[in-house]
Amino acid sequence: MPDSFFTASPEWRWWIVFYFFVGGIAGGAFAIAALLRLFGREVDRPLSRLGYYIAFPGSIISGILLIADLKRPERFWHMLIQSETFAPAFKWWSPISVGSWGLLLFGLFSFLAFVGGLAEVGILPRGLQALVQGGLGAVVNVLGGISGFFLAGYTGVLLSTTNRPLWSDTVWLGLLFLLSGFSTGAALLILLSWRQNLPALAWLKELDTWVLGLELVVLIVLLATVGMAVLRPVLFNAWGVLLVLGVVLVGILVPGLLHYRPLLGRLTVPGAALLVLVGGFVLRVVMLLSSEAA
Amino acid sequence: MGSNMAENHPVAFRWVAQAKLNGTTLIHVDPRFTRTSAMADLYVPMRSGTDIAFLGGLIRYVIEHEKYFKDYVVNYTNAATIINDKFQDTEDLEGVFSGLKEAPQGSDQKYIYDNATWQYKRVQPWDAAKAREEAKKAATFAEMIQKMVPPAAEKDPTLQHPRSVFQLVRRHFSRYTPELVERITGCPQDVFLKVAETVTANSGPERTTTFVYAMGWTQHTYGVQTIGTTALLQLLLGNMGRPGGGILALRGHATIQGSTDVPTLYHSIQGYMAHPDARKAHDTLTDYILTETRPTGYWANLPKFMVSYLKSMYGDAATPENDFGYDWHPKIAGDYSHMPTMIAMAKGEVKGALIFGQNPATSINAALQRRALMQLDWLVVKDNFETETASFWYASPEVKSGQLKPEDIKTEVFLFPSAQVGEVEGTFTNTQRLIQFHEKAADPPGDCRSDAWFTHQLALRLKKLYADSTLPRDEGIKNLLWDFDYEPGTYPTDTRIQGEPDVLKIIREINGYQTGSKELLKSFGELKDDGSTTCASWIYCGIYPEKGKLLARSREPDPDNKPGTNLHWGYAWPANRRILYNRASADPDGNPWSERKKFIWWDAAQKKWVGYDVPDFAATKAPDTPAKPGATGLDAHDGKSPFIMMADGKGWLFVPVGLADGPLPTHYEPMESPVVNLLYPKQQHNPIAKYWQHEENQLAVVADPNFPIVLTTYRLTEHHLAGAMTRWLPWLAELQPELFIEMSPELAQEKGIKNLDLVRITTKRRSIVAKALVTPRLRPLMIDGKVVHQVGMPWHWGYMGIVTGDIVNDLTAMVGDPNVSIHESKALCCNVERLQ
Amino acid sequence: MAEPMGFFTDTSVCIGCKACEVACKAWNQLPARNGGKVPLTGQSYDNTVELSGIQWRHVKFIEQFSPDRSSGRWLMMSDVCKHCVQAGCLEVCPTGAIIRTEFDTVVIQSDVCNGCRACIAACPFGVIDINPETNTAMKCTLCYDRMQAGMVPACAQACPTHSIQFGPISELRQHAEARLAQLQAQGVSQARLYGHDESILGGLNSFYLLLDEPEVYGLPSNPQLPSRNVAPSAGLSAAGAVALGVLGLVGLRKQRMDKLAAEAREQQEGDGSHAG
Amino acid sequence: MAVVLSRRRFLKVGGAAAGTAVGALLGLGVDLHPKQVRAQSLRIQNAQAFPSVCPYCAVGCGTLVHVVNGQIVNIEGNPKSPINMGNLCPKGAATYQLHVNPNRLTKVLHRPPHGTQWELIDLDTAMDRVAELVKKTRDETFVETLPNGKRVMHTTAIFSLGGATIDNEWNHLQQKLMRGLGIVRIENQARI
Repeated sequence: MPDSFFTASPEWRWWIVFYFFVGGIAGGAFAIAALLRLFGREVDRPLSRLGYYIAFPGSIISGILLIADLKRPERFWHMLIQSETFAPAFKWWSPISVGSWGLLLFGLFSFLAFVGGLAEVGILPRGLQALVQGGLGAVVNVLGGISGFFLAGYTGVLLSTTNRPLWSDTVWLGLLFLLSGFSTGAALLILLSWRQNLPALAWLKELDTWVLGLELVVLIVLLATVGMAVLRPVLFNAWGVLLVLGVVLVGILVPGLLHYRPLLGRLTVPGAALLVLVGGFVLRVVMLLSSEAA
Repeated sequence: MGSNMAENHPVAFRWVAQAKLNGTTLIHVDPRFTRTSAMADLYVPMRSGTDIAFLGGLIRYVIEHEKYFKDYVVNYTNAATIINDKFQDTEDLEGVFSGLKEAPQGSDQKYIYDNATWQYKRVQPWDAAKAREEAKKAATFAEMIQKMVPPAAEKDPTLQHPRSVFQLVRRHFSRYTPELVERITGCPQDVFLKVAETVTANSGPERTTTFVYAMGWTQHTYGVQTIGTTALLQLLLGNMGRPGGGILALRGHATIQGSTDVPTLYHSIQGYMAHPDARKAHDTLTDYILTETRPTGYWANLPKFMVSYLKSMYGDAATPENDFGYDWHPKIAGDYSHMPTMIAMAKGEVKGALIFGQNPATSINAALQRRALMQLDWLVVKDNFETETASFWYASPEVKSGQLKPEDIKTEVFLFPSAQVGEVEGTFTNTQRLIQFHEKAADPPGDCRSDAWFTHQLALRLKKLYADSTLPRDEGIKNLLWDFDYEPGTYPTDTRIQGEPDVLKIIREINGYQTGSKELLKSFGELKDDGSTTCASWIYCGIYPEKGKLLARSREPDPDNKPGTNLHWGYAWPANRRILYNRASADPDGNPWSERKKFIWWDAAQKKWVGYDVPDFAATKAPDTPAKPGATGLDAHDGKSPFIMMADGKGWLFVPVGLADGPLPTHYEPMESPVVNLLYPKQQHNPIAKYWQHEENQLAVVADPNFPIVLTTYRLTEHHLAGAMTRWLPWLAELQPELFIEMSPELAQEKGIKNLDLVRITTKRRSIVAKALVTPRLRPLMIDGKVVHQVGMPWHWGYMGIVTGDIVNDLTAMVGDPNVSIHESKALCCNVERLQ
Repeated sequence: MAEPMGFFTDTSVCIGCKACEVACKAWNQLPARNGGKVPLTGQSYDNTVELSGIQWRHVKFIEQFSPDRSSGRWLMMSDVCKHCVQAGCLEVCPTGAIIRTEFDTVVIQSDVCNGCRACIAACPFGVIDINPETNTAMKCTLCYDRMQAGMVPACAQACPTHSIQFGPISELRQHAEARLAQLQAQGVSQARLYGHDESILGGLNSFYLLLDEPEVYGLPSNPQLPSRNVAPSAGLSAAGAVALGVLGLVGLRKQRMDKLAAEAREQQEGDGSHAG
Repeated sequence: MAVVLSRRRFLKVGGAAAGTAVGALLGLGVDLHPKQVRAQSLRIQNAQAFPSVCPYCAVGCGTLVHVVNGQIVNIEGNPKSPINMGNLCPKGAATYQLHVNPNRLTKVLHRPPHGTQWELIDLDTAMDRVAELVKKTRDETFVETLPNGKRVMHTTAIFSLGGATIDNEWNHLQQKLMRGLGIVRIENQARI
């Protein structure tokens, strides 16, 4: 029996599934927004603002989900500050520790961007536009974008930094989650903006299709690196079926097909985006729960 | 053998484990592969209940291969003694000894033995009855005993005389060949021979072998004889009275030894004296003493023990003129042991019961015992938790199933909560006769009281109720000495509990004191038969030699556990001796048999016995001391007779008196058996086994096709007995939460049973349900060419507690060993089927 | 700094009595699972199933018999936290609740732990779990409190057969090697030590003498630290992030180029019309 | 100390595991070096220890009962006892729970004849009632002589059962009182 089967389950279940899903979307959406903001044009600003609008609430929800999952939620701050000495608590080789700081930073930058975005459309004082524009805006976008990528990807690294079946038997999970976060972030942006026919939509669709392709490749590589001894007990069951149907078929192949063949007519674009979101969610479900069940 | 030591006495097993690390070979003979077997160098499977056949095979091996310890056998056993010409062996009478006769009407036995033909052949004829008449005329007890001394027994030290014990034993066991052992027990011959070789190679001057047993040997209709077989074997091998030798009984309760010594048992009074009995010549104190005293050997002192006991009962009212109150003392007139008492109770003959820390509602043929409890007018239960016995009237299966209604049960029930060991001070006697004092650490909660409190308070009330009686029948209780209250001003102040008796006063009475001065006695050697000493239990005398010095409270272990006898930790009766008959650890001349096995030896310079233990011998009696012809007591023995309690000072291979069912052990089948007795086809069972007739107590016939499987019951490490002390404890409940039945994969397959399936187990009495635990640790055995399956069930469950389950004793039968009325729950016949 | 202390569990003398389990619960005041009311597992005599937040010692039972019973063993082993010299739990714990003590043991401070459960997933032996009463991760402390008072841990004190031995690691290693040699001399060729040297996680401060492969006892043959995956996993992710950024930029650039081209075409056309 | 250092040093060269070591050096705030955290408070720090004996089987293991403010806080094996040297079996190790257990009875319960449930009864009242019942049954069933003329002075209508888990002192009182009253059905677990 592979060594990873002698371990105990941390019971990371639905709170974490949702957190990984939401965190991936929020991080991916901000990363896209930052790319657009930094390298796009002025016409792309609405789409990047939408990214900010997704990212900040996403970070808040992520924090809430993460805290809710703690067995002692009132001690969530122990992640950041040592309860005895009140010195900062940081271990760069502990993904949870790093992730906590990453989420905090992402929350900060996405908040700034969120405020900046609201200022751009006049809901908040115009002066705050500087948060997303110009030099300061660049800083916010660069740092926020990096933390967004981080948030989307570290969750997979976190799972790999264990001794659990599947998770620790591969090093590709971080990349897979990063791609999935990016694609679901893109999908949500598409879903929320397709009626507006924004100029960057085509880019976004194209990008999403590419990422989906990459995701499929990475998933296959991941499964190959895991090996049969682990796959058999973990995925040669209903979870495996769900992975193939829910992630590969519904989440990757069908949206990919829709990208080239508008089979759903007017609803092809949102339909494909919705399927990508479903696939991204199912990916988290399968990757977490199949291991927990093993 | 007969013990699952690692499971039931794990901490005693610590020493076995240590011995193993030092190279000792451990053999486990058992029907089941248990946690003890797992530790053994050799596991030996056998059919439950065939221990005598196995041990008899070893005896034959030892004799035929001349592996016996000749010096020891000739000098220390009765091997050389010549037996009466009229004695006939089972080999002559197809399975019974001479002297078998029909039991009186209404008895629980079909037959009984008259042991007249089993006696030693005397050098001259002796008329015991006439001697007794002469003795009655004596002025003192000492003179009386003197007149009862019989002539010496005939002997042949060459052991060649055909009527010598040695030759009788040899002939008796001559058919217990390895082939027969295999046919009867199912143990393969090669395995048996490996045991025989190991045991014999490991016995002699340099080495000793010990046998450890528990209920696996005793709970049979020939339990006493099983232990007797081992005694015979160990005497032949020279393993008695020596360090690392002996036969170790692993007893099951904290003070089961103490409650046998200080007997809450019907058949004996203090210090292993027989209870006065209307069926014996016990009419007067003189009769009692004449009947019970062995004139030679240490038991010659019985008059002193008895008179001192009567003084402890009746105090100043006990005088030489009134036979020290002997007439007030009750006499028994039948078997009042547990099982017949419950039968009598079921018949309505017992009206009230006081039950302390025991649980008959889950005991042998439990449904019958519960039915008996319902016939009581009143029942008092005292326990820590609500037991099955306390709650039978609403929680038993009979009531739960609607068969009976609480309204129809007349019994008035009291349930008194008990204090626990940490809340009481007192002594326990452990399985090695070691008496240890435990301190009171805290008050018990609520109305919880010590059991001593209860009995003391009950006694005070009853004394008061009878104070004014003038009836002769009430003299006993009126004169009963009851002086256990604390002296004024000495009652402990750090407790809220009032009315406890003074434990030290109780121990004072057990230990004994000079009647006049109340000065504590230092040893039983000080006892007198004239009433000048008061002592409840002669064997405990010396435990409290002076005020402030209770030896049970000694807590000074040997430094580095050397020599390891730990004489200053607790107190072992008698006289703090740790190994009984330890004179046998030295050779006839008093020197150690070997340096390695040195224990007690004669120090010629000091002219006394010395060593690592208290010598169990007259302290200054030299090895070359000759026996005094015609003398009483120990003077009748020479300096080479280690077995001082025996009349001839020898270890008995052949037992002329004391056993009801024969002078030699013989293989019989259990009362329920799937096979016929291959040794004596005409005598299936112990001919004088006890059986209590009741419609709910039927037995399966021999080889009953309806009950083809051997069932044995047992205990687990994680629980205690019927579970009253463990199934209420979450920490223990979770370790073994449910009743199960262990069976081999072969049987399971045959019956279509899978692991954890619910299984119905049926005996001739009743059926119960348990979960199947299918395990290769059980195996089918080949018995005389036929496959016999065995199953096992732990009997810890009942209907009260955190974890509950069916009562395994609902399956067992009330049959008994003729010597001690123990039941037979280690070998029954049953059937199992998957519950649909 | 005190000397490193630990357990040596000699499974060859374990009688499976579970005294260690109860002594541990009694000393540490740990509850029984579901108040003691649990189902029979049917797995030999094991009904406590696993180490957990309330089960810091667990005795395993392994029945090995040939079909004809010509050979057979019933192996027993009291499992416990290994107090690894390189401890995965200690690595991943984000709060600093898990510490290494002056005895070189690994202890979870219950008042610091916030129940994130990273340590549970990180432990290669499945030792740690949440204690439902405190809702924090818990495991054997090697009786840190008793050790500080110079006492023997509760389980080792209770163990009747010296299967659980407690002491300085250096002494325990000597005992273990002597015992191994004794067993091998007796022909128990399968006997082996597990975790006594630095090959497993730098050494286990609670190590074992086993009579069979580690897997037979539910122990990983090659336990590893979770951190082994951090660098490659993070590296791949970072590369992925860069790749995504590039991909996005390429797309944007392409889009811009397309746009520019279209505009140029438009302009050209416009110019043309204007010109025309 | 030397041993510790060598073990630590191994950490640093531990190849794949170097993360831990490097982390220990670079980790902010979180110190991975061996350290003494505040002393975990010992439950029996201020307890009084009473030598006792295990109440289960007959091996007679020595125990220590720890008491703080009159309350039992812990029971464990007595390392001084030459019988068990501090060892216990699971039952012995659970003795604490035999004493401190919510399932334990603390009140006298009484079930009248034909009653359907337990009723509470005062301890003294219960004792008085039991004494009356014993006297009544004894007096009604007492036999001085058998039909064959043998004097027996007993009653066989009352059964006293138990004792093997109860102190020798109780056994003495019980058998003495019973025999004093002429009650001859006296038994305990030693029989069966």
